Amino acid sequence: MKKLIGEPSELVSQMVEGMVHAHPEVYGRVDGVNVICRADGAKSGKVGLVSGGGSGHEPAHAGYVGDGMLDAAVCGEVFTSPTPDMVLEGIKAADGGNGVLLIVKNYSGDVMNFELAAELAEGDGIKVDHVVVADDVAISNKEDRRGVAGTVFVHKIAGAAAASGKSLEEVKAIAEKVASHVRSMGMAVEPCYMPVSGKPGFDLNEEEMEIGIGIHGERGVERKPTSDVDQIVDDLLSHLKKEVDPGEVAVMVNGMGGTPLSELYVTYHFVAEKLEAAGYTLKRKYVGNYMTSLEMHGFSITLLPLDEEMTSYLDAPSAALGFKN
Amino acid sequence: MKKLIGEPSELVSQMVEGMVHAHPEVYGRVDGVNVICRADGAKSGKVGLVSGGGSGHEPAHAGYVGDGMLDAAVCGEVFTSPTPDMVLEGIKAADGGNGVLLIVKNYSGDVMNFELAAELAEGDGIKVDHVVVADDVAISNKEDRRGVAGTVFVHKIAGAAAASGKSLEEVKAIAEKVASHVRSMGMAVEPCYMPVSGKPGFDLNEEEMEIGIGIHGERGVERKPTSDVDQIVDDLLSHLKKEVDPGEVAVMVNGMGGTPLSELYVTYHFVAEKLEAAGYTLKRKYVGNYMTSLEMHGFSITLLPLDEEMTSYLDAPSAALGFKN
Amino acid sequence: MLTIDGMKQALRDAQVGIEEQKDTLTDLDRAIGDGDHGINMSRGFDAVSSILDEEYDSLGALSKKVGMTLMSKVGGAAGPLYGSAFVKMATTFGEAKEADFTLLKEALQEGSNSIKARGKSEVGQKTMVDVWDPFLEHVQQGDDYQKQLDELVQKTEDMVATKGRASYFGENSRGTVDPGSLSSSILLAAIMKEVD
Amino acid sequence: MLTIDGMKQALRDAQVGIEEQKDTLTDLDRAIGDGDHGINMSRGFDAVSSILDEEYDSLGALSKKVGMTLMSKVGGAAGPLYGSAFVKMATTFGEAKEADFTLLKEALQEGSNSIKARGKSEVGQKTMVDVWDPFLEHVQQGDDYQKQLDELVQKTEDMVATKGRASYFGENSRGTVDPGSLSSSILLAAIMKEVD
Ligand SMILES: Nc1ncnc2c1ncn2[C@@H]1O[C@H](COP(=O)(O)OP(=O)(O)O)[C@@H](O)[C@H]1O
Ligand SMILES: Nc1ncnc2c1ncn2[C@@H]1O[C@H](COP(=O)(O)OP(=O)(O)O)[C@@H](O)[C@H]1O
Ligand SMILES: [Mg+2]
Ligand SMILES: [Mg+2]
Ligand SMILES: [Mg+2]
Ligand SMILES: [Mg+2]
Repeated sequence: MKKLIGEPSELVSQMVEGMVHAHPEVYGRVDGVNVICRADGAKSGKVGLVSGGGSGHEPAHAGYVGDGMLDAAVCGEVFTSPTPDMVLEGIKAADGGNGVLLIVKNYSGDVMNFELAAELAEGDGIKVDHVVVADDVAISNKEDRRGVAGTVFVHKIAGAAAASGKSLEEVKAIAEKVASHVRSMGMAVEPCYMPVSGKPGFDLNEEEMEIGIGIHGERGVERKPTSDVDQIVDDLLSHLKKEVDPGEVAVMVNGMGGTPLSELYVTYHFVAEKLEAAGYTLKRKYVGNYMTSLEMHGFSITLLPLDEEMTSYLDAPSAALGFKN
Repeated sequence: MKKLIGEPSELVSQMVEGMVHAHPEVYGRVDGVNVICRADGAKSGKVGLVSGGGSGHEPAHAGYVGDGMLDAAVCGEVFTSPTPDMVLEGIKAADGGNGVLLIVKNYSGDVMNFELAAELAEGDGIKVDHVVVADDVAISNKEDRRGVAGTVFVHKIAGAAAASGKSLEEVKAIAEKVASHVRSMGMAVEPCYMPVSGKPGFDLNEEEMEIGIGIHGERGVERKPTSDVDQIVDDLLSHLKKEVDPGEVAVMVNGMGGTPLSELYVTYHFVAEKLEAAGYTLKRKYVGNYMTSLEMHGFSITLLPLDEEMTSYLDAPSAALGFKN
Repeated sequence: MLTIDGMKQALRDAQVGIEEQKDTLTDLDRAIGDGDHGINMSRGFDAVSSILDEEYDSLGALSKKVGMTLMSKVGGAAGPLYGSAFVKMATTFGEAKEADFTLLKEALQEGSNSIKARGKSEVGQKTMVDVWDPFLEHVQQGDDYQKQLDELVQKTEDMVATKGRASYFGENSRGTVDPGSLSSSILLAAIMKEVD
Repeated sequence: MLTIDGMKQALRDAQVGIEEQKDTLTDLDRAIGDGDHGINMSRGFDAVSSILDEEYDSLGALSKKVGMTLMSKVGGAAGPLYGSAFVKMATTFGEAKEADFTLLKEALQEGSNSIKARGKSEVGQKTMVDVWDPFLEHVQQGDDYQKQLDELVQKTEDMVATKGRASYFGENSRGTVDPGSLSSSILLAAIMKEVD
């Protein structure tokens, strides 16, 4: 395991410092905690949007902080949900007096820590609600599904709704609409390595790959012999097509962090070809690293069925470095 | 070696197809060749800008095609200079009647192929000139220096100059000013793998890293035991500081393709700290994947001393997907 | 009798135990989770050990501080679960400066319930609940606590997870001990040792 | 006498030779370059072999077509170098339908000069020039061409590169044969075989 880091326990705070130093026009930092907020502070009257989770998913979530998307991102230790006190700082930094919506990926840890923070914030007189994203179709039981790359669409669309002046209830409603329709599935040919322990998330030999991975170095739900990306795309799409009907969709081919962009575009080439042949219209397309898992080599495909409202929010301006519009 | 690709010999054309399909509002493709041009075609009266080289450096170079930057990118086979006939197609696609400037990275192959293309284009009555970028201080002999991540600053600044209506001579002059001042140096802890042969660019054991790598999987000029990124940054900066004096600079921490963004920001954190302590003012900062080497895990640091003119061109608008401004 | 100093000693022992088993906890979590449980617990109990030099008026005050510390240092799923367990125990302990077996057991039972409530979990899902709940249901003063706990931990090996990250592996989660059950047994054993 | 058919045969043999040595060429380039020389040459000679079924009026016409094909298929540094060598040879061959040893040698010498001009390179820099130039300077009809070429290739092993990618390695470029010199020897041997 080789990491380009200093002291592993300082990784997250050094990363956050680096981000804020590099982009002071976009980012501020809540003093003393690993919480990134907007450089210009909470916007008075606007519903605040907070997301976060473990670190290691960059550009998620700090990359989505900026005018038109999130107001704060809470950066936990690598692959470890942030604690309630940290999330509370994020909520305070995002609060513009009109309530705060938390966008939470569906993991026991994240849900519990964000809920605890919401309770603390309510105690401080801040109106808080939350939406849970569970888009990973690799898990068959819907309640247990993980929140993965589809979360970025929730950020973008809810962010644009909040920026347009919608109320907390309205922003929550559109966020839930996205969350309930978006579907993703991922795979990897190489694992990622945990910075503190130095260990890979799983061991794979040269001829194997993992299908249905999570974004925390977890093994997939199935291990298979490696194959052309053409067939891998067939495999992932066969699951996604069961839950998203043909029609107008936004598609995202998301890199897991260690995947060359060339491979993502080759992958996208096959995704587009197959989806169009199956009657889908790719109305919006996103190819790149959006929700990663350190240096994992792999990708995920996300589909979001679109209507007018979601499309216009997707297209709305955004100053977030990870989703410039 | 595990690659997320289909037939290796189709890699570049499938990637190009994927890019154009995903971003039809930005990209067009010259029929039948791996050349990406602007969706809206050459801009009449504007000096055309063409770059390119071997593929495998994505987002370079297609990611820099767009209003305010390049007009065409010529995508050779992976790590192999494109051929003169391909470059000629790029020149034709970029020609708005006021001459075309080629931005060439300093490799025998690139220089020869682009020069041959320029000769062919002149034969077709197109005014062509070129600038060679040789920013890699890992090579001591200046004439032999490779063109690496600093090339992106040449694209951006020359692109903005061309967009502002400057003549071929003027655009070339500013491009040469950037090229003559920009300096870079890179390193890697893991090699990349050639898609056709499946072989790594070099073999490293668990305790080694390469200092002074190129962007084609080449070994570095020095092999060392791995260390904290803190010390690695010291090492690279010691070379760069010899050639760039303290003052106002643009700095780029560029990922080699397989480096997590978290590591790039930790790296940047140390770069910024050390440069500021040494009297440099980081006027503009760029952190991300700009000029990669497939899935290589490593980074490069680029410094460009800034004046008013270069700064304003760096800040000028750009629609290029790899450098949105 | 469990005194304030006894509780402090238990927490110090727990820290040592966690540190010793850090890699095992991480490896278990690596197999059926995300490989951070040892790291999370070690960070949390490190922080706990640094608050033990302070003075506390009551078992309640100490437990509350431990709970808040775990909550804000462990992160992940284990943080809020262990954190709320101690916060809940604090309510039961109240102003008491020491606890007999009955009071301790009652406090731990409240802690266990709080874990189930916060985690929306129950016995049989291959989580730390499978140690806390049956242990507290059956334990009698003077039992071989360690043996009982070891057996409960071992029993999770053959379970299929339906809560937490291990549930993503479905049938494949069988065959590995739940990491949270092991860290729970370390903690509970350390506390029980001090009550006798 | 080298006839048009002889030249075609030479190019077919060169293709076979390149294919056989593809991995060696790539490995040499991997050691002191970027690991694509075998791939580039194989792609180029594949394309060349597919234009050999056409009819050509002269050695010049054939050579020109071969040069253009290599130029547009090989890429990298080798593409323009081999390409311009054949284009230049075409000028020397002109309308001739066959070439004796003297004409062939003259054409190859022009090709060699064109490589040096295009590559701004000279003898001693550990490139293909170290095969072309000395070979054509000394070769006499009836010599053991293969042996001479092999020796020249071998001599590049001990050189330090000052042109092309291998120059980045400085002193470390010593100890590996230059890949371009090996591909050159394959090509030149195949052509020389047909003139006798
Ligand atoms: N909903 C839950 N209820 C009870 N215990 C849980 C629950 N979710 C997880 N756990 C426990 O937490 C342990 C994992 O903790 P940890 O690895 O620190 O957090 P994370 O799973 O967020 O990485 C599991 O082994 C399990 O015992
Ligand atoms: N300037 C030059 N002059 C002569 N020969 C050169 C020059 N540059 C490279 N070569 C030859 O080309 C070979 C490398 O070709 P190839 O690997 O196909 O291209 P690239 O170096 O662009 O990857 C070298 O082994 C060397 O013999
Ligand atoms: Mg975790
Ligand atoms: Mg090459
Ligand atoms: Mg865990
Ligand atoms: Mg090469």
